[in-house]
Amino acid sequence: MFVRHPLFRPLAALALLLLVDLLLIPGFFHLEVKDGHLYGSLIDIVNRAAPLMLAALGMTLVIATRGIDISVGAVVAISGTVAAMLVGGGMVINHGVPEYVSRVPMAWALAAALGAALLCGAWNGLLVAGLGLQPIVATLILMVAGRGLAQLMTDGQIVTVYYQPYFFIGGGYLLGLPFALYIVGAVFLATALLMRRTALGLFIQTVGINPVAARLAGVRTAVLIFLVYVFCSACAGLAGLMISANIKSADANNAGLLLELDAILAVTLGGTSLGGGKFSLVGSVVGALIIQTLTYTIYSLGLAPEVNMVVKSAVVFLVCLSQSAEFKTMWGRLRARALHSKQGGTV
Amino acid sequence: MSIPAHAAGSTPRAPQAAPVLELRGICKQFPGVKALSDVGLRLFPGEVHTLMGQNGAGKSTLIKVLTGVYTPDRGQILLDGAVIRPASTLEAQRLGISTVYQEVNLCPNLSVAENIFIGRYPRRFGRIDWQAMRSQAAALLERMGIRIDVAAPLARYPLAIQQMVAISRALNVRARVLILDEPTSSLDESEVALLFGVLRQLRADGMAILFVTHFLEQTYAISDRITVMRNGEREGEYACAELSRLALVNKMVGAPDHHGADEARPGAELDAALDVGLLARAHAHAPARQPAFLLARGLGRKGALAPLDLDIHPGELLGLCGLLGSGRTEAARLLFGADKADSGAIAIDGKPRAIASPRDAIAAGIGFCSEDRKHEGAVLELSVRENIILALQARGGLLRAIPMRHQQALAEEYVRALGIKTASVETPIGSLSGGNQQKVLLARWLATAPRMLILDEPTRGIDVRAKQEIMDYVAALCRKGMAILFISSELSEVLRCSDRMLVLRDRKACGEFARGELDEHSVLQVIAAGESCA
Amino acid sequence: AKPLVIGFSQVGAESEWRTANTVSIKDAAKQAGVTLKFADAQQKQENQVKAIRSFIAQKVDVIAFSPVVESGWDTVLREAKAAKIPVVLTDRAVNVSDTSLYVTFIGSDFVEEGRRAGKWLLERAAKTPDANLNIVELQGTVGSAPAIDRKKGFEEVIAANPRLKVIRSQTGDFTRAKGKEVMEAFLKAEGKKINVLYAHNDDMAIGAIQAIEEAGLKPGTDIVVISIDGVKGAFEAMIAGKLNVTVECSPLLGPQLMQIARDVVAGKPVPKRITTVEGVFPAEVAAKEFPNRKY
Amino acid sequence: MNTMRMNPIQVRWRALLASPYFTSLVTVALLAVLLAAGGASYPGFLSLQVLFNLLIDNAFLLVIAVGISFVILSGGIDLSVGSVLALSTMVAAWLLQVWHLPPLLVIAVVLLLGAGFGAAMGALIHYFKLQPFIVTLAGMFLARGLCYLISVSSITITDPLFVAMSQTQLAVPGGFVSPGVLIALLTLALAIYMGHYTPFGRALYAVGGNEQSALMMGLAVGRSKVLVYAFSGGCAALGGVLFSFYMLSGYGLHAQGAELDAIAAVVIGGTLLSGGYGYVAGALSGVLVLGTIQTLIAFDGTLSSWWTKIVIGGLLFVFCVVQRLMGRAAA
Ligand SMILES: Nc1ncnc2c1ncn2[C@@H]1O[C@H](COP(=O)(O)OP(=O)(O)OP(=O)(O)O)[C@@H](O)[C@H]1O
Ligand SMILES: Nc1ncnc2c1ncn2[C@@H]1O[C@H](COP(=O)(O)OP(=O)(O)OP(=O)(O)O)[C@@H](O)[C@H]1O
Ligand SMILES: [Mg+2]
Ligand SMILES: [Mg+2]
Repeated sequence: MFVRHPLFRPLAALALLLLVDLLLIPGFFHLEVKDGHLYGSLIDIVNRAAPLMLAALGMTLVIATRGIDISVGAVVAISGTVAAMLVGGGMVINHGVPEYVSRVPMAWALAAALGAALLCGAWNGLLVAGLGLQPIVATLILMVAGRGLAQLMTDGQIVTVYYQPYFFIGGGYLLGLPFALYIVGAVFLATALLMRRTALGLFIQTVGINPVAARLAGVRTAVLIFLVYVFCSACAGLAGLMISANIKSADANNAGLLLELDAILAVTLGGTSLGGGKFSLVGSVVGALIIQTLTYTIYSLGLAPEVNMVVKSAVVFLVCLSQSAEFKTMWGRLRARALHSKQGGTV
Repeated sequence: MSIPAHAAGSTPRAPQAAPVLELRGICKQFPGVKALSDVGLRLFPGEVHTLMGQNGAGKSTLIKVLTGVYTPDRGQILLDGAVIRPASTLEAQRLGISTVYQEVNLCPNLSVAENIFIGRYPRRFGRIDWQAMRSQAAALLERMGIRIDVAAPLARYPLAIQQMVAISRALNVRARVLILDEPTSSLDESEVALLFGVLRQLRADGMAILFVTHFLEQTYAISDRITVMRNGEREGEYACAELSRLALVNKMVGAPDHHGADEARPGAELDAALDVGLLARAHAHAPARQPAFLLARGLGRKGALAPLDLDIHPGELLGLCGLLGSGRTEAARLLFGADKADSGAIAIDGKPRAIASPRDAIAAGIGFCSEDRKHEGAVLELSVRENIILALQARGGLLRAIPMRHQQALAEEYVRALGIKTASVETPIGSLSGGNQQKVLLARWLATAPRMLILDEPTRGIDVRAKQEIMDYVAALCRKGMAILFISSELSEVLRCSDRMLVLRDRKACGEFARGELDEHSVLQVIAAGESCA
Repeated sequence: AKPLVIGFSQVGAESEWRTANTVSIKDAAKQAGVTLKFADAQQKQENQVKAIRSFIAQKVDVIAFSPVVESGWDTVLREAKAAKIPVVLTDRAVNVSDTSLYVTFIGSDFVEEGRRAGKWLLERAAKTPDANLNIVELQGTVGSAPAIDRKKGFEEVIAANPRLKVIRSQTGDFTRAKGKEVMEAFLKAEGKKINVLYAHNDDMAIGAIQAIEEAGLKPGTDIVVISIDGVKGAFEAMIAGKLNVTVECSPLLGPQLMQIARDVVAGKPVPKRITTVEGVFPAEVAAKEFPNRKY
Repeated sequence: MNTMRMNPIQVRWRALLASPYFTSLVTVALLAVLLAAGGASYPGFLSLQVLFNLLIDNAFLLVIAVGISFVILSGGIDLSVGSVLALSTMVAAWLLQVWHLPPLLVIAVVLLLGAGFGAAMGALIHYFKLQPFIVTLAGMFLARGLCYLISVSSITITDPLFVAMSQTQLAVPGGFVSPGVLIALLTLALAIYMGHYTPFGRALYAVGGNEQSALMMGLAVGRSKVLVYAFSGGCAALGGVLFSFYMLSGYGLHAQGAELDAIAAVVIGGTLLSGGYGYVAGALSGVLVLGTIQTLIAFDGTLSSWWTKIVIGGLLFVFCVVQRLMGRAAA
């Protein structure tokens, strides 16, 4: 029964990966308290995975409606840039002593950044739900232009932030755990509750599985699709804040580059089909953790950078195969045949 | 006279030749459901063999096992006495088994002609000969009485046409065994007659035909022998001529065969026993006519429906009559806002009201059960419960989710009321039998307690017994004040049930008749002549 | 006279360095009264080829570009030559069978940059003659010319001292975020064993410095940090004592490019290789240099 | 009925509007508008050679877009094409420069490798019911990774045949094209034939329209799916060969993001990403649209990097919206 659960396989894959780490990387599970917070590889992994988890949460709902959003990376760049520029400040050297100043109150800056992300989402939503463009082209437009906009704001420079409280979002600790984790947790809980307690989950699935039936049953398909893109961008915006706060700067050129691919990968690894319909938020979070654990493992193993990609792809293939019921039956049949022939041999 | 299955071979009426196709001891288990247990079936060359049984009895599953869609858990399939194990429909086709499945399985994006010919195109210089394909397709359809543009994509045509295309496709194969799973569920009598003509000819050529239907008339019109299934088991195999209708129904539902063997054959008596009486009773005390619930004036859409006037009153059952493609479905869709009307106006309760989308219609208290359950109704991966509450929830809005306990209670209530055969209300609707899916969709609209319900072929694929119960249920609702617009390809059903009838012809209204004004014959005359065209 | 028209195909805008390079060229063109046709290749060689073809079609006077990749330029440069348009390379070299296809190459030498970084480390190591120094390296994008060359030059030089050992080398894609992420993993895996960090650019170094601080170590003291480029952020880090040295790789090629273009059009002979004047800036001079930095 | 009362021109016009290729026609018309706008704004833009350059520079993209078209028509996706292209250039360069194999053999090997790579992914997708997106994404990592295993830096190709293919200019009225253009156009023609006149091509449409139905109709769904990925892999490899003609080098960083360009081209060309609807020929118009946008920007020559991106996005937006609105007006 337990093995049948859709989350069993992603979780098993994650466990397997961690087992490999346990065997190959000394001290991988070592945790210590440093400066009043936990410190160790596992903490790094969840910390780095936080933006990806957020992006994957947003992407899950988009995919559930049979859509796709490839502008996530650009939105990350935009929101990080807006926040960093507004919080920003510069370093002034007064008699050889560096001094840091913030430009506008941080709350404003954060609100502006999230506002920009919401605008991006609304734009995507309008193109997909309003005009009926195919999601991939609709979001391609923002993917290309969005990063350009972010670069335009910064003139292509990396905006360094000097304002300490801002760093808390991406690098701070609360009760010994990374603050980013609390943000992800809050978004996850809010989303999960919304899906459970309101009809949103039901409607999203319906729209993903059979949009015609949904419309005839009186579901507001267009509004729903619009909202889903807005939500996805909002998640990406939050992720952008985290990323820029973590590196204490906004890098419009590189922030969130290809994050959309990782997010989609996380969603699919979590067991949600790109064909829309049934989705699993927990699955996507687990998928994101799988990806980050894998990346971290590659770094920790000391592999040459040339083989990174080969290893990564091999693991993705293996994880997928381990999730395939067909593979299991085929494997079982092969083993049965091997056993059979062995017995045949002894007779 | 019923013949025990095992003895069937020894009766004089059994064909002398060996069976082309034989199934022995077939078992098939789905998670939580034993769909088939130890089922046998024999199919002889040159016969039409009808498979009958209630919704969920296992007919479609048996056919899918037979044609390689499912692999049986146990049992054997023999073709010409040799065991076969088709692993796919492709293989079954190669073995000479051609099939029309219950749900129309065609590709909506391809043209009609291509849907008929895909997989066995006419070729010329090694390439597909589109010209030849189109003309051959047109000729094939013509034989079934259908004249349409075969180069247009299939999606453009209504379900009934799609069903005809699916049948044409199956007929086009050089096969020895032809299997038709409820091919007639949305066809009109004239189409059915044409189809039967073709089937008879094929039978004369020695083809073995396995046929599934819920229409007793059709069963008796064409079949040589009948196999009755009940609850995944074979109840028995009978020669058609020796089984009375009532006995057949009793065997399907598992009632004792107390009427005995000397039951008179004519259908009228059965009709009386089955439904007319009940319905007639339902309408005997029809309440006094109230002011119209919905008034439509000049409602039309270019290319789909000429401007139509229509009014419907609370407590009234209005039937829409017409031939295939006469515009009934279009009229229903316009009323419901599923398509946008480009002329005309609608008033609800005497006040003008814009209905531009299904949401508007639902808000105005209208429900619409579409004829195409696969594409416009069922949300296959979702559970029976979710499918039932969908429209109700959509009307309630996003935030006010119906409490889970209430949802379950509601779903269970309808499962009981409509006799939906399902393992639980949490089963995905996709794993229900066709007829049971249809009941779930009906439940979806009943659950919204609409003031007016549009039923487009609501009993499509529903077995005789359940059909009676459902129509009863609907009639009862109607009596309580619901307005009902009823569309069915079974003319007799419409005639029997409706208080008033609107006849459509060529996408135009051509007459309105009160109950009792018309009989089957005169309706056909109206449709054919179109004299009283408005 | 008609103003000189130069078509310039830039790699993209992937880093601050690159942006400074673009700005320098645009400003210089404006000052020199040259009409500049600028095209951004978004990091794709095929886009650069397209841009060069369009420059040929527009009959510009000089074509200049910073090649994304070294190889694969023969055909399009031949077309330029056939159209009698001189070609000037900036920043990165190309690998063509016939060197007459371009007039000159202005730019830094990545291998040399790597060597300089190595030399600085050698000198530093000389101060503590018997200590073993464990180095971790943050490489640029796998396969990119700066990554390959900076690694090569560095390794070449430090081979002279057997006590210098690269214990980990991983790509940080030239970005802060990746630099930080990879450094975090290095720190967990190697811990206090790390003595030196060599980053192929300043951005990765800045990211890594944050990781070092978060691990409770002092960048610049506990771990010596060496990087390349010399962008403003690096100078800030040096002033704060977190970065030990940055090897300059100057993006300010604009004025030189304009001069060369004029010379070429005027028919004056120009050297085949013009190396930009670049320095090595250790932390000690950072505060003094900072006000002079343009990028 | 209604049509009776319309005059013949109206009838023909309505037939055109209703015809399934109307969207494609819109695309072509918009492309013409785009070119005309360029011609009006920039001197030298409308020379024939500029148009030929569009083909020369995008030949490889056209080939991979053709391959991906089929995959998308069948309801799948192939993200690995850019990487397979890069891998093909790498393998070709390596075999030529390090192993000194004859060039024709090298080309054959590369094409087979590409097709094999695609077929393997197709088999995973079909037999193990894996999602095409994940499988081909992993394939994308794998192919790129393999490039670096061969060599981290680029390998210059000096083989005479490749050099000749690179530098030959086939004269056509108004300018010249490269042999790569001919190969790409031939591939396109072959693909159009396949898509329209062969059972394989039609089976792909059926699978894309409704895989379940295609299976029930007795089509060889599994074989078609494996073959279509093999075809796409083969096209990617051919794209790689063209790319190595074009660049005369093998490199792991070649054609980064080309898969997205190809998918965008196919979708802009009117093919539905969900499968079943569209034409292979749309790939050409899509590629030309993207190429024209880039050429416009190169001719403008004043845009900074970010404005380049913004303008590309803006032009894409205008193009797609106009295409969509006109298409919708017809429906
Ligand atoms: N794919 C499936 N998964 C699980 N259960 C199934 C599946 N297909 C059919 N069943 C179950 O098997 C039983 C038999 O279904 P089947 O479709 O054969 O009925 P049927 O006789 O064709 O009914 P109908 O007249 O309504 O078409 C039903 O209880 C149904 O719920
Ligand atoms: N016998 C026929 N010959 C040609 N076209 C037909 C025929 N029957 C239906 N059509 C097509 O069907 C379409 C109209 O279908 P519509 O949905 O209005 O029919 P309907 O009256 O609801 O009948 P049903 O729902 O039983 O199919 C028209 O577009 C027409 O092309
Ligand atoms: Mg059935
Ligand atoms: Mg109808």
